[in-house]
Amino acid sequence: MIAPAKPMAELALEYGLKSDEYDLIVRRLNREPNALELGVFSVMWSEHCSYKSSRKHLAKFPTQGPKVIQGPGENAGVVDIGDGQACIFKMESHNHPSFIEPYQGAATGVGGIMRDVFTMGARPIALLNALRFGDPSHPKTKRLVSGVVAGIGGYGNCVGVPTVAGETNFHRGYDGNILVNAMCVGLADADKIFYSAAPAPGLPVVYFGSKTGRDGIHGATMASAEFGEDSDEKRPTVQVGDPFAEKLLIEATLELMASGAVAAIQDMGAAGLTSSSVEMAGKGGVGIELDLDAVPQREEGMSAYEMMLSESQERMLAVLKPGREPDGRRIFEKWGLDAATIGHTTDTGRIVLKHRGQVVCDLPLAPLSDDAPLYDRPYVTPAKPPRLAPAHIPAPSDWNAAILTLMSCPDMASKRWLWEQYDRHVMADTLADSATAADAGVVRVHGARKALAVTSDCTPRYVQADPYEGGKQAVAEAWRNLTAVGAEPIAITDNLNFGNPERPEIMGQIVAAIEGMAEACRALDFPVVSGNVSLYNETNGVAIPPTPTVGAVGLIQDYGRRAGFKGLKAGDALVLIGETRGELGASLYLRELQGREDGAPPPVDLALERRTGDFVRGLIQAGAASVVHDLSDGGLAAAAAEMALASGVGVALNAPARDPHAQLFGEDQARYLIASADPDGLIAKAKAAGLASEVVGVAGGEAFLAEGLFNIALAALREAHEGWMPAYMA
Amino acid sequence: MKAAVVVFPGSNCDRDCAVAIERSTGAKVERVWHQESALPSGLDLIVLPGGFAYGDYLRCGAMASLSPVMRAVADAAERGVAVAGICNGFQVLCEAGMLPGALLRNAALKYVCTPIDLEVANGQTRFTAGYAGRREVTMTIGNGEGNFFADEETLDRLEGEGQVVFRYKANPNGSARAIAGIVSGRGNVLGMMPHPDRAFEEELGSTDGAILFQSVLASA
Amino acid sequence: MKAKVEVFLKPGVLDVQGKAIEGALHGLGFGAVSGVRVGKTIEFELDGADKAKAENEVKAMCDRLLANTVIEGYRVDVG
Amino acid sequence: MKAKVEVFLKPGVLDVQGKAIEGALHGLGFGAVSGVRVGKTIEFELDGADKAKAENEVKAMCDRLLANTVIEGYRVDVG
Ligand SMILES: Nc1ncnc2c1ncn2[C@@H]1O[C@H](COP(=O)(O)OP(=O)(O)O)[C@@H](O)[C@H]1O
Ligand SMILES: [Mg+2]
Repeated sequence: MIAPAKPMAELALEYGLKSDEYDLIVRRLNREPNALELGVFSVMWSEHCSYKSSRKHLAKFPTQGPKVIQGPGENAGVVDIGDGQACIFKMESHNHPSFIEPYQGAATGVGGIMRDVFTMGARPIALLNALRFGDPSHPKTKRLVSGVVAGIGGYGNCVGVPTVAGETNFHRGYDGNILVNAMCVGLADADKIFYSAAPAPGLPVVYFGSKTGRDGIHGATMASAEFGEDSDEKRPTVQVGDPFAEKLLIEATLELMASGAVAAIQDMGAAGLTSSSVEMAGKGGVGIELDLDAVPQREEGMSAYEMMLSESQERMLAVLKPGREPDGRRIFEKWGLDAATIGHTTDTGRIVLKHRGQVVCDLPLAPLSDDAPLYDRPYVTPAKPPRLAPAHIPAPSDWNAAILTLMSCPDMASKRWLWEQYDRHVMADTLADSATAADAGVVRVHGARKALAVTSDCTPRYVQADPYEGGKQAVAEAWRNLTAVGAEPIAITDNLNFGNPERPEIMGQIVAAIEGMAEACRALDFPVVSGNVSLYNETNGVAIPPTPTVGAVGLIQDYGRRAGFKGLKAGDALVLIGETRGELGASLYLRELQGREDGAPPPVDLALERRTGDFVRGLIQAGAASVVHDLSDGGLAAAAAEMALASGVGVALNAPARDPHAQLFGEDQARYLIASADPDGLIAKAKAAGLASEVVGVAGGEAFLAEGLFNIALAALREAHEGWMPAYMA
Repeated sequence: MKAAVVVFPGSNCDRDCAVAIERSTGAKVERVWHQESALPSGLDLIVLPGGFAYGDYLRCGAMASLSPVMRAVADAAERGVAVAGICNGFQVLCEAGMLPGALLRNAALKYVCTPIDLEVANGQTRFTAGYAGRREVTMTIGNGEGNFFADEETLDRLEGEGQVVFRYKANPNGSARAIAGIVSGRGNVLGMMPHPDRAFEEELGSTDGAILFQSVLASA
Repeated sequence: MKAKVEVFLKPGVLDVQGKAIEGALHGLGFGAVSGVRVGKTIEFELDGADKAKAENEVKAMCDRLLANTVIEGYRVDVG
Repeated sequence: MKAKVEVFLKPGVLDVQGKAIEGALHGLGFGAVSGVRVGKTIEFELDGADKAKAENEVKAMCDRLLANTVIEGYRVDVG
């Protein structure tokens, strides 16, 4: 228990503010803040809301482009997809909550990212998730996997948005800090996009959704005697998601928007009512006054502090146009949502909160956002690891075993066990999902011939080895995966997951990864339109592998012209487009078969990447290729094996004359494998485009083989690839 | 031809059902909010769609089965109008007592979403006549509580009277006697866990759902 | 008044959750466990003072909503 | 011996089911109902005769499997 007379400066530290940050607050206000005001500052100036460690470097991302309608800074990014339609998307992390309570943590992560998207007027049409767990043998891993997956499915399935793609890695580097990154993609009319800036003073501020409880208020801030009569009753509680409420909230929000009543709208995400009200008023250049007694409350006796910092889920804040409150009431009643007018906008440029008849907070808005600390944290540029020559890496002694080991290792094994728990088909527009054998998920734009391709990518072992190249590679792989299904890549969202930025070596990873990503985005005309930063992912001073997840969206003009990697037919030649030097540094082969994680990751030649991708996409769009797979983890051998398994036909790869292990397992970038009945024609086209290409194998039979190296019955390969995860989770 | 799709709070396949019926039959489809006490007149088909009505809280379909509109649905069924409950809709029909049995948690305790082969156990119903003697169709399922249960006597009766309409080729959820879909004694109320509303175009992997909607409206 | 309703699966109905929990308990080394059955409790406040009337009301709630008597039985406790 | 475990959400944790059930009961005309909370009961047979030992064992089962102690509490009854 802390004495009520506790100095504010001391409380500030407990709230996570630094003492110079506190001094700044006092200078700006010309007085000491009260405890509630301090809480508001601590939230708005937190890493999560202010991006104080990363903001300087995030500015390096290209965020403009002919198709960008709204870049970073709003709830989600918005891009033009033609015909007066827009695609709205964003990715967000729920790492820490998922580690504490995997089901609810993951579920509320999905719920939160959906709200960011429908807040802008979009109907969510696809979900993705990028998951990183600890080593499978770690005692916590299995329970975390099963909880996270059930939570993602439990929420998305109920709301009725298909989960169509994702990625799942396991590495001991995530033992103490798993990553749960969820992405939502939505569809809206380009002229009906909603923003959060309150446009004028004198407008009603309406709260709707679920009631406010004491969910998710930061533990450290709860011990203070100033707030509580009975501290035990007021312990912070884990946020629980209510997907049923979310479904009603989506329908009610979209209906409210369609009614023309909405002037501005914002979901209540992290730091709920505080950040939503501050942002709506701050961005609009107005003021806001709220009467907290009007807030729908789930529990008795909630303090102003609790209401302002509660992270109860499924809540929205809207500024309505004059006289439109009855529209709101009608709609909220229809959908059975709690709702109340809790205040109005003002012309004061201040946020004023009233509770039980008293003004409990009166702050100028400007310092809350404009004066948020901006750090130029010291960093050390990571050293570049050496390139590894094939000759310095042993070839497998038993090739059959090597292939089986690789195809059944946790990162490579089929994730059917998890994605079968996701409804991938609801909305009846899914053309490609996790089960389809395609490099990206594909969902139709409802009622049209066009479709959106979506993917999420990052190869943490590359980023760990060389954050700059790894950052480049994450963007390039996302671009490549969209291309491989025949989509025109449009833009990305990102989720930068790192350790403690106050450590110069971690800050060095952040800076280098951002710079690498930015370079790739520029070279590929692939702007960043939204994103999220998750720092301090470390336990006992050991940080996670740096993991800048890239979520990307592309457009397919005619879904009749698209590709997947199923459909290989006996007699088809496998043509490899791109150059293979045999890059084994930081490769899956090196880690899984040699137990090493050293070396430089494969460099990405962005100009070559672009030329190669444009060529492949052109083939697909012209109807000249429909069975296409990009090469990534595990190189040519893995890609060919996946094509064989998906198609149910064997593949005989040519045994390379030199360094077969480097040729077959090397992870050189900018490569695609295409099935062709006319390989000579295809190779001639590639040559004309100035690209390397060669026939690397032929489809047929019932085995995956390379003469003199390995020969594995397809059934055995399938058993290895499909078997790992169910056996592990059993 | 005219069809209605009931919308409960938490339904999430109502649009899918409406689109599937429109595209496969050209019928006009109205969506009816669960609070309505009357249905549009002249209906040939009423669909209770999939989803998570009331969040599937308490028991799947329990709260939805008490919605005002369900009285009108039961009356229409009495008059012989075709009623199809798909997935969550099947659960609602069982909870409403319009079909026998109940749907329990899947045996593996997990939600499962997968394409699945079905045996057409009775091709003579107004829902399956369009399969014209085909014994096997493909659709997808997506459910966490699709494990059909009824006591032995009821199961014997269902089988004896030809009320079992669809059976799983490979039982995905532990359903008694691999039952995937049943009809009422009069044959005009269908409940099924697989989704015909996700199988109405080649791009979706199957058109067997379209045939189901076509045959029920052809019989009208 | 406080009301408490316990809902449980009827004896003939396979309790898949109970079975799974039993398996998991055995897996954790709790081998002495058998016959696991999982049920639900629904607790709430009820206005009014007449206990007998309240009990009837809660029973009506069970029959109409809280239990599915095809597969479930229930016990009511009001007080 | 018979063991009975009751698992319930800790106070303050949102009970999504309770909220929906309460709404449905009101809709059915049971307006006198408030504060609906839903819990789970797990009942089973336990070999052995030492009651105190059994109680400890069941508590261990709760902590390890039957309850999610981040959001749930439990009561154990052995006899
Ligand atoms: N967490 C997940 N959720 C949904 N789908 C997943 C998840 N993890 C993996 N998948 C699916 O498994 C397949 C293989 O994933 P991955 O190897 O990461 O693909 P790629 O190499 O093309 O990026 C993809 O279809 C992907 O969408
Ligand atoms: Mg790929």
